[in-house]
Amino acid sequence: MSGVGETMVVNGVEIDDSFAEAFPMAGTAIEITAINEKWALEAARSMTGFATSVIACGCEGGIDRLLSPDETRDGRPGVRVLFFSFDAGGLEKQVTTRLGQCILTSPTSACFADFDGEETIDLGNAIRYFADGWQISKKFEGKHFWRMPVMEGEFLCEAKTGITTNGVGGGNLLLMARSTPQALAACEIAIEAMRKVPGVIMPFPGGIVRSGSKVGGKYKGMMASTNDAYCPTLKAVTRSELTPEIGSVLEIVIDGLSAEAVADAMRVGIKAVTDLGPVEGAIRIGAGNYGGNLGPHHFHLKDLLP
Amino acid sequence: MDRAWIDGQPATSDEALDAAAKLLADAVQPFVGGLRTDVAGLRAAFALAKDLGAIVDHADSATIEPFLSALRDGGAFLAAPAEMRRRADRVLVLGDEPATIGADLLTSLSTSEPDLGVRTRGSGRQIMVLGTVAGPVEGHDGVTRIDCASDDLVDVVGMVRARLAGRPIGEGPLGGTTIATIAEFVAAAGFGCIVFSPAEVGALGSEQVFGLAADLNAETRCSTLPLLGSDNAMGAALLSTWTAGFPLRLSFGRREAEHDAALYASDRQLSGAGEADCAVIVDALADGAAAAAPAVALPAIVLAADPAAAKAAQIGFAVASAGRDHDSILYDSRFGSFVGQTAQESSELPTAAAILTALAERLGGRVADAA
Amino acid sequence: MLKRLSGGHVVDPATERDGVIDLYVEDGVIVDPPSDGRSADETIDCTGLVVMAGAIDIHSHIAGGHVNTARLLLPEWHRAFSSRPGETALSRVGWTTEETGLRYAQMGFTTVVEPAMAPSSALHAHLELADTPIIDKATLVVLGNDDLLLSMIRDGESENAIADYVAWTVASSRALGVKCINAGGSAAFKENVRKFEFDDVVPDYGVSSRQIVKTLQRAVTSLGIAHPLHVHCNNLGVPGASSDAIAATMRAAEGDPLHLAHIQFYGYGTEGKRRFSSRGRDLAALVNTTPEVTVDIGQVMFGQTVTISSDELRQFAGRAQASPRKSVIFDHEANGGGVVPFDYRRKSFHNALQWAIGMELFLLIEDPARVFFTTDHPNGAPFTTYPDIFALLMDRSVRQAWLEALPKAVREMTSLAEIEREYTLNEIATMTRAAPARLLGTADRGHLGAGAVADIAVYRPGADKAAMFGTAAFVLKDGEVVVRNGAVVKRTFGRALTLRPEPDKAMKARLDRYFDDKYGLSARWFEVPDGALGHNDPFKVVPCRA
Amino acid sequence: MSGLTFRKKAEPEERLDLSPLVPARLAGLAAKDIAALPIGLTRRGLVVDDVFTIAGDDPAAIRFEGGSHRFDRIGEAMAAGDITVDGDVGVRLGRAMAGGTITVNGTAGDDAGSAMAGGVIAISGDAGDRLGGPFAGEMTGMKGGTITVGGHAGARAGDRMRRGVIAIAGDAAGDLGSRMIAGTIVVGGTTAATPGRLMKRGTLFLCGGVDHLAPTFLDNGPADLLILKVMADAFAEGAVGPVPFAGKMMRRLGGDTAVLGLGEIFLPI
Repeated sequence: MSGVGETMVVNGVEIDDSFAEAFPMAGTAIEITAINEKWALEAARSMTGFATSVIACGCEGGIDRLLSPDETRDGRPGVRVLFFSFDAGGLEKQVTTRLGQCILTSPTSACFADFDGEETIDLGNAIRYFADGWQISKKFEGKHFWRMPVMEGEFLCEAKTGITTNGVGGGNLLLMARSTPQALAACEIAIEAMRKVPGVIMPFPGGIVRSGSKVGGKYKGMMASTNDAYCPTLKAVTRSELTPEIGSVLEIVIDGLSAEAVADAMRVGIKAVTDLGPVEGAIRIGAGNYGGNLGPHHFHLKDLLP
Repeated sequence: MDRAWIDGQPATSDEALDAAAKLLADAVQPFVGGLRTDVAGLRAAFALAKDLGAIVDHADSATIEPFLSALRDGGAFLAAPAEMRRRADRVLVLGDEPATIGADLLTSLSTSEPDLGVRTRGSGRQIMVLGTVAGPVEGHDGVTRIDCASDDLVDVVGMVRARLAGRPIGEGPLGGTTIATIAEFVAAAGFGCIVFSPAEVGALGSEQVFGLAADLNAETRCSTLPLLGSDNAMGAALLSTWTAGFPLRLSFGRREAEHDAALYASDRQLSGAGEADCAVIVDALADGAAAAAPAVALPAIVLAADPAAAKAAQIGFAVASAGRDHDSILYDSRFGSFVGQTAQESSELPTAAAILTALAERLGGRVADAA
Repeated sequence: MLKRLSGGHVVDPATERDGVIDLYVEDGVIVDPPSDGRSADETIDCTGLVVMAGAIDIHSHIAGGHVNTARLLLPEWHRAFSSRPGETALSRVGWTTEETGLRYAQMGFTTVVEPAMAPSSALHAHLELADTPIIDKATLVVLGNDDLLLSMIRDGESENAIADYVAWTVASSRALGVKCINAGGSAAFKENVRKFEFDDVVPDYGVSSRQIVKTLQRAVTSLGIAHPLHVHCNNLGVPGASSDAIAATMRAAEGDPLHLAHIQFYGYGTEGKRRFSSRGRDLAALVNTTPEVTVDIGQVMFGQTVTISSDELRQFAGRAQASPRKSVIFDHEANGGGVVPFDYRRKSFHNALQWAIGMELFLLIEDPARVFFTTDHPNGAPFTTYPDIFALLMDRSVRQAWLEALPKAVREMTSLAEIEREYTLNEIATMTRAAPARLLGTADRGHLGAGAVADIAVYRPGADKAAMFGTAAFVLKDGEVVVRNGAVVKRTFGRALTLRPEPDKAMKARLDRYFDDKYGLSARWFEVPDGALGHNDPFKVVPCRA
Repeated sequence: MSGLTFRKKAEPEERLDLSPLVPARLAGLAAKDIAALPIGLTRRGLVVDDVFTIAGDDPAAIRFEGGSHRFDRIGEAMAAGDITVDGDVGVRLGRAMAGGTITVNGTAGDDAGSAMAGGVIAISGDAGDRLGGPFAGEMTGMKGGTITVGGHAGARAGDRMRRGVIAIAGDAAGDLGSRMIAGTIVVGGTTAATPGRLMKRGTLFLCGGVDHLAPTFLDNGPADLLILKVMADAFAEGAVGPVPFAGKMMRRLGGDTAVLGLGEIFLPI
């Protein structure tokens, strides 16, 4: 961690002169609809479960936003979910596995592509054989669907969805507070605001990760390990980035379909945290990076000030 | 005896040929049809048609069109009648037309037994008729008939196919048990044979029947004997195919043969609804008129074995009957190919081929080239 | 009228001439230079051109029921059916009888043999041939799956009786020779047998394929028919089994002449992960060491075509690969047959290796007088691909370019790249002129010596062998110039070369009864009547050996 | 530039092959060259000038002022551009077309949209037999694109259809969708006997009911399927326009079990 120069202060909240270092990811969006919002959300939550970190989950996924019936392809309530992975192949494998296990299975669900991209990955194409020969392909008006008879009726699924390889993973904010309740309060208010930004997800539980990590570790085979520089209990015994008054740090990780979307989310988040102020929330905002040599996207906090 | 007429008045052959040549030379779109003649007549007719840039069809090609259509769309299993006589132990006869147009074949099959093949020899022959009449096989040993209307045949064959494949069947013209009986009949054959009339079931129906045979051959042996209403039309279609690449219903208007089974059909052109403005009609067989001779609404040059027909035309020639008055090559469906037929009578009349050739010579090659 | 072809480079292996020589033609035949000083009435300047006898194709399915069925089955390949620019998969093919004759003539071919005429479609085949302009033609009549022959063998009838039956069939059908197609296989298929080896027996007859082939070989020899029995072996195209079948058949020649057709389709092994490999080298070696056999290749070339065969059993099996997916299977008396469209794709491992195997055989069989130039038209490829094949045989760099376009896996399975041989003009002339005339017993052609019919092909030599052989500079047929600069300038009608063995009267009577009793047919229907073909003098009789 | 216009001089006595008059083939041609293009089908050798007066100069937008049932092969193999016909057309309208739009303000003869692969054909009146079908021997009919018919369609519409959409506002004659491989056909009026014969896959919406169905179609009962709404919405917004099954539950039949049996017919409840 480096790059801490002159700090800025907004509404009493210190903002490090640092940057979030993020990486290109393959990303996509799909639309999941169902008979009502409840079941659309059930399906979406199931599909985006265990998708916090690409390292161990194969992808990062989450709900982008709810879709009203007049926005969806079939006129029913829906949810837009996003997925990100290292590359198109990894993305397809995760999305289709989750599609097969979580959407195909979920009552009344349907699945539509929700991203136009030159490159595509399979959706229905990949799972159609579940229908054991009874699957029906329909192509019309430039769209291609698979219809799969299931016990409940018929599962309608678009054949493919577009992807972007210009997605961004690893946008982040480190919110440092005097205590855990304050850190959590800052995070929650930030997440609430950031969720309104289209094209981004915060893949960790509730959008928040407490176990921010550094790359590698002392044990062989560990790709990531605890970010000891930000652990308050190690302030004195490690090369800490924390000042004494900081008692708890939480991180928000952001993935987006574009760098702009990630930047927007971070900006909105910073504003929410600074608006909340240091008394109820965070006293300092930082960002995680690896020195700037690993990821091409550098989101400098000073550029994202409210 | 008069041999040529112009507007019903006797004329010399030369006069009639001159008049015919003039009529054809002045026409925009000649039609060469009828084609009820032997191979020599067909060859001469095709040569004339090429010269004229004519549309060509046979009077009876409607009876073979469903067969040709099904064949070229989906292929077929086809048998020779003589081989089926020796080989087929079970014969499924579809519909009512076989009883008339295939009476000879059915009689031959019902009065003989398979004598070739360990799978078929010695077990006799069973014939199952799906129709309203059994015709010539009525009452023979081994013949059963299941009542079935012509219009229901294609549905029934479809049901049999579904049954054989283990796919479900809905309510149809025949009950499930009967369908099962028919399916069992063909599936258990050592060598099965399906006899049907493509004209009766149509092109799509013929494809259904060919499909049944193809399905059966996955496990056992089966072939089909499509009965064509007109051997003569089939012969003309075959000759047309090697001559022009297409089986009849074609136009030489732009030299290279072009085929359209609807546009160039005889009925359409002769009725005046088509584009032809002048017709050459050859009707030189001994066996009477075409199956369904359409009204000819065009100025016509008629070459007919029946002098009355020739006399009634604008320009007419009485010609010898192919196969009766002179040695001829004719297609014979009993043989499944062309056969030479020796004259039974001698005739002073010219052959259709001779008149057509004389006419082509009068026109002096392709008319368009002269223009 | 005396014509002189002056200054041309005559390549005529039959008369062992290879140099600049003037040729003289009078009354449709080649004559010696006039000794009386008489000058030619017409001189055709052949300076700088290559002069050969008209080429002879010994195995090309150009006429008859199955060929016409292929036309019926595939109207979509007719030029008139395609949208512009008017090219269809087979639009280059001589699809009609007229185009067939013209296109052969343009390449300098003047005699073509239709090799699979069923006795029952002899008249049909001859009608089509009579409508095929310019070229002379001949037919081979098919026996070997017919009830009568199988019954005669089963019943132990005498060789004489069998020869009489063969003689009747040849005479009635106006054939030049006898062909045997998957001997017994079609008959077995009618009994629902789906695989048939050389020593398998036909159910109900107890007669093996080997017995049928040997019986017919003896009959053909005893009748003095010049062309050896023309055999289409069992298991065509089946990896492993095909090469076993042809090896067994070749060994069964036992010192007597035997011709094996389209052997490329039998050069298939089962090595490699795709269980498909080349046995071209082994097969060529076997041909090289079996001097009594002759072979033709049946080269595969890439593109859409249609397979036409009286091997009903194998055509039935081939239906699964039909492209487009439609085919016609015939259950006729005797052989029956099948018409199955096929698309040989350069990118297909199997098809590309088939191509390579054909090339290996062409190049590894040493004696050009025992290997013949065929694609088994249209089975391996349409005959219009011949110019490309000439180029492949004569120019190693052309082969190399083709090889490089093939899938890598194929290049690893063939030794073709290592073969350096390039056919010479003399070898080409041997393979396509001198040798086929000898094989067919037609002494009046295949060479440019005095007395030969004046069927002459004159080519413009050049580095591009495909261009050279694609369009002849001149072609003379019976002494008349029919092609000039690759264009047909005159349409003549060639004759059908036939044998006329005298049929035995008793056999004739027996056959009258047999066809009537057993099939309800008249034996007369199998005959091709003299007046049937609409030309004066439509046949030319080739004598049998004494 | 204004659209290239072919004004009919008089009713032709013979059929005309108008396949040369498509945008790609006229691009770059001078008016006199266009006027000399052969279009006749008889030995007379008619050319464009014999039949049409030419006006305008933009070959990307072609208009025929006045039609005829003998105007054959309009828009054949067209890949882009627009053709409008004010009047009737003959056979093979838009055969093998790959893109662009053909609008016919009149009726069309047989084989309209034969083996078309893309683009839109809109016929305001009736269409003849084998709409969107194959030619004799061809293994597939329509392979893509959209055909709309304002009136009735002749026999065997959609024969061997493999992809694309045919929408017929009026009635469909016999053997609609025979041997269908895939694709969608919508009929607003009634459908004559035995639609879907030998169909392997594909979808027929027979909104005005059917005379007779083969017994190898089995009734799966009423179905309220999302695809109906999704399709109807997409059609309404696209070239097809509003379809009569929008917002309705339909009865779903499967067949033809004589063959593969994976096709479907939707009927009104």
